[in-house]
Amino acid sequence: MKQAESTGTLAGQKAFSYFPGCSLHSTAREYDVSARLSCEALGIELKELEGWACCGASSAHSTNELLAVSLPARDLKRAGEVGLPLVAACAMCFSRLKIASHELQNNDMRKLVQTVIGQEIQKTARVVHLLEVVDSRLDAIPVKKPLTELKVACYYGCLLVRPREKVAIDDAENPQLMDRLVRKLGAEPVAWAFKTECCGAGLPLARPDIVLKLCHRILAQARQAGADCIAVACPECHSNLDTHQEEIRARYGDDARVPVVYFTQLLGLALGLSVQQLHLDKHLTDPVPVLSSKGLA
Amino acid sequence: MQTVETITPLPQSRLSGYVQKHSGQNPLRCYQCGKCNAGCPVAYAMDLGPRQVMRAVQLGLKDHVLSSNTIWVCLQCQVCSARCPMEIDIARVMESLRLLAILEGYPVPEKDIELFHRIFLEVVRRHGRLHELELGAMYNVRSGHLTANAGLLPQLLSRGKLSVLPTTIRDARAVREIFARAEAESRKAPAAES
Amino acid sequence: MAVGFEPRVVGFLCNWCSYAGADMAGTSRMSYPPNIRIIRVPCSGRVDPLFVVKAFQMGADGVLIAGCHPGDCHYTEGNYHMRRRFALLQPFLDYVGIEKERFRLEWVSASEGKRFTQVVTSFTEQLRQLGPRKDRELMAAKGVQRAV
Amino acid sequence: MARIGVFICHCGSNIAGSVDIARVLEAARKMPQVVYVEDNKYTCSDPGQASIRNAVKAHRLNRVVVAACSPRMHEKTFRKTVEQAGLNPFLLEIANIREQDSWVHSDDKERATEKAIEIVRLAVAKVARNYELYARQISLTKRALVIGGGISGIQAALDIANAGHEVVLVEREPTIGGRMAQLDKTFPTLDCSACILTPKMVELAQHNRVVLFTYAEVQSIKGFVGNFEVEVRQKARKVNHTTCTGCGTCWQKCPEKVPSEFDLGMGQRTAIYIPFPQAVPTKPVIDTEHCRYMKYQRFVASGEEDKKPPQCRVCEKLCPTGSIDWEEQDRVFTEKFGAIIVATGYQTFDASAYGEYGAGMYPDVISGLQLERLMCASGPTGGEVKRPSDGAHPKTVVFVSCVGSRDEAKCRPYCSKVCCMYMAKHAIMLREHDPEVQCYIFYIDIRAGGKAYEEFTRRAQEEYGAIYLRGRISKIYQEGKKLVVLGEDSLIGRPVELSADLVVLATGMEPSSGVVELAQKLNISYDTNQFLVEAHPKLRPVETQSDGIFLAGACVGPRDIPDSVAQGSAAAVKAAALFSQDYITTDPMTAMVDISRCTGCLLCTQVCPFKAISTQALRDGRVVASVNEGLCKGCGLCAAVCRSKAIDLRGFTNQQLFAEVTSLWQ
Repeated sequence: MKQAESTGTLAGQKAFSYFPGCSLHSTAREYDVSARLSCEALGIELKELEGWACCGASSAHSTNELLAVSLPARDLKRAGEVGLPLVAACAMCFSRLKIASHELQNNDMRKLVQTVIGQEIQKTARVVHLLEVVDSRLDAIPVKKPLTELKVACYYGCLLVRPREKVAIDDAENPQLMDRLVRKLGAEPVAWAFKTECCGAGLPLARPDIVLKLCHRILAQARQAGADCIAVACPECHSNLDTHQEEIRARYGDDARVPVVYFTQLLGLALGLSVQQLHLDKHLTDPVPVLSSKGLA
Repeated sequence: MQTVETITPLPQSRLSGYVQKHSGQNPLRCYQCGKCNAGCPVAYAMDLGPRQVMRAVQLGLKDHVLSSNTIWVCLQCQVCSARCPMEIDIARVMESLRLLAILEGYPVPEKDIELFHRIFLEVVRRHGRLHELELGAMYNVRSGHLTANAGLLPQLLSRGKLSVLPTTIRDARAVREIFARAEAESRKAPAAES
Repeated sequence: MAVGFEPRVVGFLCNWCSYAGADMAGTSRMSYPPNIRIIRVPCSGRVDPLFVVKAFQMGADGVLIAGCHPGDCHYTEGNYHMRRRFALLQPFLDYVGIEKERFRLEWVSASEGKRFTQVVTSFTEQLRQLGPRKDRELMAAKGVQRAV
Repeated sequence: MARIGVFICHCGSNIAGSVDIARVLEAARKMPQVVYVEDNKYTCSDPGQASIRNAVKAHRLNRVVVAACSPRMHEKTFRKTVEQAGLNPFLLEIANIREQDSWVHSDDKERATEKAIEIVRLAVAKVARNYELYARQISLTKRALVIGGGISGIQAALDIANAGHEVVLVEREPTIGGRMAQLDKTFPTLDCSACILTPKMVELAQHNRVVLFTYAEVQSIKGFVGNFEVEVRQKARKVNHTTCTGCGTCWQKCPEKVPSEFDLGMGQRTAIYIPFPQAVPTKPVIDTEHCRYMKYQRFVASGEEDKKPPQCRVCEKLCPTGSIDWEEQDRVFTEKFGAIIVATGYQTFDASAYGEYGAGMYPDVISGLQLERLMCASGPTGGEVKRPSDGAHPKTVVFVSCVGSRDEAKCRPYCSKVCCMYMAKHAIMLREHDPEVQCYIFYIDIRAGGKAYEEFTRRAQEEYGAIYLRGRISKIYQEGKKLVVLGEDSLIGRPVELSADLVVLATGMEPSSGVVELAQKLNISYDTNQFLVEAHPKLRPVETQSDGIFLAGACVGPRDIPDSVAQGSAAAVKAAALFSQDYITTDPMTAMVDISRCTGCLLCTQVCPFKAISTQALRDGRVVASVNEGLCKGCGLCAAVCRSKAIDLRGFTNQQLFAEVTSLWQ
């Protein structure tokens, strides 16, 4: 089995197949919108992969291994036919797609998956994360409005940095990709220790207690590090950290709020796009006041 | 989790054989340093920590492991695997154990988590993609937590973050077939006897 | 299998491990088939492929080379050299009609009298099963006296 | 023409019981070139040996075969016997008809006898092609080189010197003393490390048979046992150590401060410095990288005059003896030695490899060796334990064991052996410094095998209140002025979260940097962890496969002080034993080159494990192989690979071995 785009630098790649993932069409619409606008401004062409289906997320791989490979395999096959590298914005989709393409290297697994999806897989696409694509052209970002004085806690979560061999785009303990970007945009990335601590993943419905506890720790650490906001690259992390702040305040008795934004929104802001264009006014924990105080909104 | 009064260690058990075969990880490499437990963000909520799961696998205590809530609470955040000094992919072991528990029909101690996964996949099977409103509503009804996260609903709807109607992809039937065949094939998978 | 066939076996044993291992089998009064003729060499790595070929030419039904276990070589790496040489020589012999089962490389340490006994016994037994060398019979039929 | 005598031993009934001696005698008599046969009840007995001597003379024998027990038993005995009879000792072969015949085939006398005849035939075929071999006697230089001036090297050097031989010690740092000099106290006796070490350092420096080269490195090594030629590079100190009195004016006045290597960054030193007050020699070196005048000169040389720093030269101005020598350059000189002792020791693992522990990121996460410096009365804080971030006295101290030990993910699978003990020592010492300190020690297993070691770790817990928690730490992070430590108590089985003022990482041992390059120069082996490899892990623990090169201390593996000292002494005895001879007798069974057949492919040089084969150019310009008999150990690898059969092994020649093979089944 061939991988259509296994080598070649990302920096030279102009067009990508785009895998938004389910969340970016609903709860994380602002991620989708800001990603598309920022990429357009950077001259990156995103062509949404036609007919993509859900990657199965943690529910598939928690309960059925084969399904967890087969669902992304269908998407990988489609992307392979398009012939462009497949860029995912959601860290979960990225992780599942990347692990699936790894598993498909195994002949037995590939045969089994071909039976399940009822199609032969001739070639698949190289899977990359949007953060990697932006990082590949870091020096070429035309910053129009530097995010001066904005202190950002870059939060990477689990799925971009673990497991090391199959997925990781950066160091698992102290990654720097997003920090580099934020610095380039004129903001100050804060040093903090919870960049890759888990937010509770897909448990907000079934075990909200766990999610609240883990998010509380992360938010408290970001605040302590002096961050004005947290930047994320994953809709699940965003949803967990942003939507439950009121409950966290109630449960743990602290009153601070930490806005959580997508890195693409910060990127767009620095590229001169507006708060409204970037849907920065759609978060439950409103980032606009802090952005205004820095003259950025 | 089953309470164990006295244990009968079965070091050469089929359980550790299954784990090795299915996950590619040799549980006998673990020397119980405890770094996994120490770093696990949800160890506090588990009846067995990841270290104890590894130990139980070493000793072949199958019921003990497969009826624990650990394998369901595990977030697959991979911190344990990333930091293990013996380079054991512990998260992968957890996954293997959970799949074995499902396959062998062990009672699930974390019913809500299992229900969530089931509904999630039902929604995806139906539309080819997730529909979050449907997931939330079905979960609340079937779990009995009728008001869970309901307070967030107006805020999410007002911000246009929840679509009322699902998007169904054009060849959703193909996805449904993938589900059917994946389930059929998985049942053929060999289980660990003990 | 030929009735009453007693294979002729040549063993090249390294002085430090395997020759001492063979001595150990004697000291422990173990027993193995008397078919083997032992030639002492300082190191298994001393065994020139030509010695092996010569032994087969002289009518050996099997050749055993025994040396120190990997990592234990008295000369650090002689056994590794032999291992590589063996990997090349065995298929060559097979090619010229000497089945690969007739040529063995084994690791026997100075304390492994028991293991030496097992190796010699199993090798002799295997050669007995294989019977006389087909290549020699073939050559004899064609009137060739000495052949590999 | 060979005249071979065959002597067959009954060994009581050991051989005669299962071998028909008469038949063997009969068969031997008919073997080619055999002119005499006899049998003896016990050939190794005095009458048996006398019988051989008489037969050699009476029958003008020039080759002897003794068919008896294994050559590993009595080859030496019978070599001496034939030598007494006036023959070269190598004109003898043993036919092993006991261990490899009568004892293993006692159930089948017929076939045992047949085999005995064959074994004798092999020996006869071989001995006919034996020729006289002579052991060579090589003179030796009775002078030892010790590489590394830690406690192990110091001990080795002192012991050799006290045995009456000259010693040169080469140390790459500006002082001897090694890691032990950095320690405050030693376990389990809590002796002050400097108090027991510095007298030895001084004794060494003042010993009239010891020459000390500090700030020097071994550059190359040639030769073999008894005759090593070693190039030593003396790094430029920019201070004339002959005239310098070590008064200290320069290092007290030097304005340039840099983090001290000796204090592991816990304190500072000047650009002209001695590493610590009791350094030996107590004479400074100039750190040319940081010295202001040297920087100035570099700017001048680079032409960037406008950016140039001030000239300084304070040391030069104040030196009462005019010992500052800006012109001094590295100097390389060659010395001859008979033996080399490698005692290059260890360095501590760099904990920054653990991102989750934040070493290098959080100032209050330090290593065990850094804590030693903070506790040491002559250290940067005068022995007051102050944490690096704000100088506060830590009250809650957490220890993390196995940092860079027992960790395959960090390529350090081994146990470093000393960390359990030094953590217990630290816990005791910290309490003694300040009774309010509470120590928490996260361990995986307490490894306290050693005299009074287990008792010591018990004391740390029972008398000094150290709390031991079984489990490895997963993460450390800063929260305000505290460090939060996430661990587990695996005995209870619950996560543990502690808020600490200071975290000490018990970093493990790894071989000193540069040891691999040194091992390659010496042609000695190292293992996957880059520790040097002993000739035998149990029976030859301080020898290497290369004669005359010995090992001592932690360069072989994690060691504590008593073991390192014992090994230093052991290596010294090996060297002294070598020097007790007036010449070295080499084994004559070495490789030899027939230069008329050598094609110069030099495959032999590649396979030789001892680098014993070099090249020589002939007068006609051809380059051929040449064997150094001092280095050759007689493995015969070269002979087996030589395509033109130009290189051969004495004692196991191609001719001899072919003769053995062809003699079979005749």
